[in-house]
Amino acid sequence: MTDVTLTINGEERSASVPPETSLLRLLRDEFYLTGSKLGCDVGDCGACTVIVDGMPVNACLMLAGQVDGRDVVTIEGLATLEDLHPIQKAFEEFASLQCGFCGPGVIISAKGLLDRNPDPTKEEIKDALSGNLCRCTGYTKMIEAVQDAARILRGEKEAA
Amino acid sequence: MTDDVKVADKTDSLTDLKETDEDLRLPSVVEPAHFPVETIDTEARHQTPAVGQRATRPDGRLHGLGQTKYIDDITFPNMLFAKMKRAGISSALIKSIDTSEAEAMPGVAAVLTGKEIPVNSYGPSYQDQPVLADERVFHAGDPVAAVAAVTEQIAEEACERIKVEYEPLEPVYDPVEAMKDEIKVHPPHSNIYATKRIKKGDLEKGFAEADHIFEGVYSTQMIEHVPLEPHASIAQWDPNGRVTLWSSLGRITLGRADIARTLDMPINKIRIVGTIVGGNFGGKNEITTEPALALLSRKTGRPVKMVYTREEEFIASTTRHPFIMEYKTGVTDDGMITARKVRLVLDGGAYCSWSETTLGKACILSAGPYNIENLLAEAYCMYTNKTMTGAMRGFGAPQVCFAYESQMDEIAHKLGIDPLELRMKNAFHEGSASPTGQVLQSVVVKDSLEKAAERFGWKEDGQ
Amino acid sequence: MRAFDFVSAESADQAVSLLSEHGPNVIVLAGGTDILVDLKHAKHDPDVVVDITRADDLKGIEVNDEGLRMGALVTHTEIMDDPYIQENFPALVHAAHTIGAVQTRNLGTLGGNLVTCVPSMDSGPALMALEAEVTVAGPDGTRRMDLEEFFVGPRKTVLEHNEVLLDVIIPKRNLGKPTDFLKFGLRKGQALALVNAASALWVGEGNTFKDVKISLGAVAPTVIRAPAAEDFLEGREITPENMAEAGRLAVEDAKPIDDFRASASYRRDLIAVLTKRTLDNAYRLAQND
Amino acid sequence: MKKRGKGMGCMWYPIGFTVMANPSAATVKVNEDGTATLITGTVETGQGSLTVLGQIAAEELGISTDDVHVVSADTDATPMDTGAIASRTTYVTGNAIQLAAEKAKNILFEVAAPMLGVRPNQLEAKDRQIQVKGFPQSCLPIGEVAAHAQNGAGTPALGSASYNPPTVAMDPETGQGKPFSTYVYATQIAEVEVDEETGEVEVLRIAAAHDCGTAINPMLVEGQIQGGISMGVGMAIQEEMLFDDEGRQINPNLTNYIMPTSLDMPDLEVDIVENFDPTGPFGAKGVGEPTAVATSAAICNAIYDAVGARIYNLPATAEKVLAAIKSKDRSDRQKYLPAE
Repeated sequence: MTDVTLTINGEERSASVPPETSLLRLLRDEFYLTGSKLGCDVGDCGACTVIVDGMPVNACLMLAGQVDGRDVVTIEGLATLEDLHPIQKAFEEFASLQCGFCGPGVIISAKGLLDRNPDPTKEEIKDALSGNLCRCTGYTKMIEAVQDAARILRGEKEAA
Repeated sequence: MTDDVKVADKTDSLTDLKETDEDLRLPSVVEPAHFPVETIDTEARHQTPAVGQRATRPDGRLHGLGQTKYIDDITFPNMLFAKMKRAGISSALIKSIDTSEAEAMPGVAAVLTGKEIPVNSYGPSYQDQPVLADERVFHAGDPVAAVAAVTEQIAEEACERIKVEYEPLEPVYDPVEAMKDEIKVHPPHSNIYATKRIKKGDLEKGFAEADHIFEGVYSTQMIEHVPLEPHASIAQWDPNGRVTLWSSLGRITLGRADIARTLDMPINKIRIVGTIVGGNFGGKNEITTEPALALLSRKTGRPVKMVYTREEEFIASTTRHPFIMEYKTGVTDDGMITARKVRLVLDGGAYCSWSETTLGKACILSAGPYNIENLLAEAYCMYTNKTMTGAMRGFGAPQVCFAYESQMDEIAHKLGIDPLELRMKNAFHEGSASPTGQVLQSVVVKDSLEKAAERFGWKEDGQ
Repeated sequence: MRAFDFVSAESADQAVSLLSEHGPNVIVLAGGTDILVDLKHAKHDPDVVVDITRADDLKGIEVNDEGLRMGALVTHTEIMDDPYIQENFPALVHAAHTIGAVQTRNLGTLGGNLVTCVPSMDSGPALMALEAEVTVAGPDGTRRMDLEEFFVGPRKTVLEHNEVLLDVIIPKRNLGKPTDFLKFGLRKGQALALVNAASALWVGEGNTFKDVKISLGAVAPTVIRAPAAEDFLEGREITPENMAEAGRLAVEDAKPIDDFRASASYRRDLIAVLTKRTLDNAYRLAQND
Repeated sequence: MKKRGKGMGCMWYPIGFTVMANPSAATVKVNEDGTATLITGTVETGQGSLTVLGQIAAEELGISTDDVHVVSADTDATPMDTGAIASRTTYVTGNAIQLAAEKAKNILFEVAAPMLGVRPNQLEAKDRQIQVKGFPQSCLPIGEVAAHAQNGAGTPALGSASYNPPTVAMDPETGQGKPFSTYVYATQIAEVEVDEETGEVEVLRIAAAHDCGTAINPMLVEGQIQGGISMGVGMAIQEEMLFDDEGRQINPNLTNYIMPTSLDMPDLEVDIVENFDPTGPFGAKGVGEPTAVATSAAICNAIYDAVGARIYNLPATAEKVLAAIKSKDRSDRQKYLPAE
């Protein structure tokens, strides 16, 4: 078994898992953080996107052993007990999600973008979301929501 | 050099596993997730009148938080995981299935084959699809056995150890070839398993009135729904002989009847719980693994979950019908359609599924939203040894629309009439009679043409 | 995934000794964007997976006496974000940007892309056009070679089971050499290349082609150079006609195949077009300097 | 090198099953405080149907969307529903819900009438009140009426109903009949840019005008249209399941089955055509499937407009478009049907 200790959403967590356990399985099966979804398991769909050391990655493409000692943020780490994250709020207001299965991954990708680039162009948003396949929405309302959340995060617009 | 490196233990091989949780690589830690208790609501949800409001979705908030529980997010104590062995051969007789090696594997709780299924066939129109193929394989994605084990990994390896002996049969893949009925997919039945015909007016007279005749053959491809959530179900058989299925099925009432039929059980002993489905588009409108999971749960006394892999989503679920479409249309010099003749051939794949519905809708819609007095539309659906086709967003309409609207465009260009104007001339109006003679109400084809043209700026750059 | 052992290396040396110790049925894991997929599809069944993502000596981008050195573990995102590369090698930025999507570019490494050695790799052509060299470390020390020598065939490099790729170096003489890379895929996002091409050139006296290097991907068992096209251009005047002719000659240098993504014939059309366009773009870059 | 073109696709599409019965049943309960619970056997498959159905129940009861909680999709507890198929949920399930809510509302009217000193048919439910038509000052909060209905009159306000779209069987020879209760209509117009040397098609923008009768929730209707168009774009230029000579799929994965990413989507300009269908709940019809119908035709017609090449065989991949540009004839129509 592989022993891992890592920070997930700000809290230290440990587990002992088979070496072939992916980060996605670690999150879902060991920590019951099921917000990260398994859609293809090979890095095509982006439904499992999480942030590792500040960068959005496919959790299905990392082994648990690789994240030992690292910092992981999942969709469950965005909202506080008091409030939604501005991106989550915008996605709700714009009805950016339909079936919602791709949603956690998309929102994490959007967070990864806005953390690094607070004022992205529409093309940059499209680029940032191109690793997240969505079959329901045509992406349009997602892009609008990311633009809106960016305005709120930049302080140009009051949160609803 | 390597002394200070921690090397993880590897259990030698799965065959040597002991039946302990650690050796079977089971999860050990449970942690709760967080969610916000206070959020701000959007106004539209609280306003009256309710209709017409841009109200937000309560499920939308859960989606964004990662709190929506799709089937794969649901876990029960002692739950087993199922996998299915797929044929990989498109047409064959099954001579034998040897499951002994799989059954002997540590961690394997049960193996199921088609012979154990009370009524091994299902389908919304014709019951031509086996839950698990037992005598014959009709397409390469057919399942031939199912395994329930303590982990997916073990179930998968057990599937590899199931030995199936096949006697290959000659397959047919091309729907036009299949029309000849020389190689039958479901003998003794004809490959042409559904036909439809719409006839209106006098076709010969209509073509005689035309100044121009346009003919074309159009074809479309096989398409997968690609819901982001793969098909998933959990079955739990209880001591009262009832079974509960948590399923990504999009039509639970009719699905329950299908399951009752395959299990030969009263309907009231079956409960289906639908959660939020992670994308359907017509692809989750019939049962798939549910009867097999129910029986695996009965065999083991434990809840059994199965989630399709992305590959199974392609090879073992329904798809959009490829169409071959022959169009012949008569038009006057000023662009009025006088007659249209349509022949459609649908590649129906290995099983009927929703093909009959697709065929019917395609045939009815095939002339387009236009007033055509003289019309003949004929459609045929063919069995082939390919992945089954079924319901998909539009039931044949996108295919015929590609054909009729491509031909409208050819007519417009040939006659030098603006494509918008050509459509406006021929489009249905309130009270138009449809190809089936139905008087149409709330018809706004022309409004949609004008509105889209205005929004696009169709007339702005000259044409 | 089948069961395997997992072990992490903290340095290139340690990686080499771990590989020697556990070999030969071992697999080196870096970005994992290809390896994990193969493991899940049981294309590999290794006894041990050696994770090298903690080996800091395989990281970093720097300009030194030899030229531009990029550690094997440099991610595609790091290449895109590097100010020096942005300034001097927009083709490398573009090539990195065409790989997968953000998530895979954050994980995937330059070394991994080269070592996996699929013919359609996106990192190869621009580097090869820039005459990049690679350093390989093994139990007996390091060796240096041209990128072309490193590639052996589809999914096969010169690496032995106990060797790792250390770094990639663009030689000093080519720093800032005008280079362009173009990729043609089946869609705009997350595309695999049907054909990709790169051209690097200097403008010689009298507006002529000088030291032209053309490289093509996905049109032969490995990424290749296009010598016939290069030889034709060398010393000739820079004209659209000559660029188009080089495109035609590049087709002869390639051996594209028919597969479900595209026919060989269509790939040949693309080779001609992409070669011509990369030459044209590289020339424009040269003019802007 | 790159040429632009525009093309349109126009379509009609029916709501519900072809002739075959496809009923829905529903139960609406008004709680003692005037909120309501809707019980339906349909399944939320992403469209937002539960929100829309809640809006229909709310409208009939004169309360807000948030006042209605929707219980769905449990065969032990929820009534029969044909399910999320055939663009039927808003229309068929919606009609059943409106009828069920009306029954519950009539109980409230019966209870409120003597309280307000009028006849039940003089009442209407509006803005969370039961009020006298034409004299809104005379009113009672719906919660007060509901509480009294349950705890005073002993007639809790609930209603159950079902709906099946009326059809007429089709003649087997001629197909004449009324296979569907109603249809929707739409037009999509695409602008594309085609690279003449590679055949690559970039869809730049699509304007779409869709009829769905009354848009119960315009925001969700827009979402359906945008999503349907993305499927249409895939069908038009990218997606295809491929098989080898032995009937096995070649590309059963998302690496090689090419569907649109965010970078492949054009700008979308969506309009909802104003309409009212008297047979639908509050004039609504449906919108799910029709959104994916006209896109591929519009795109291929735009390709023709740009480069004069007609695509007869989807998808219009770059390779096919280049071949069509080179030949500019109908040589790609390889598949003819055998003579009758």
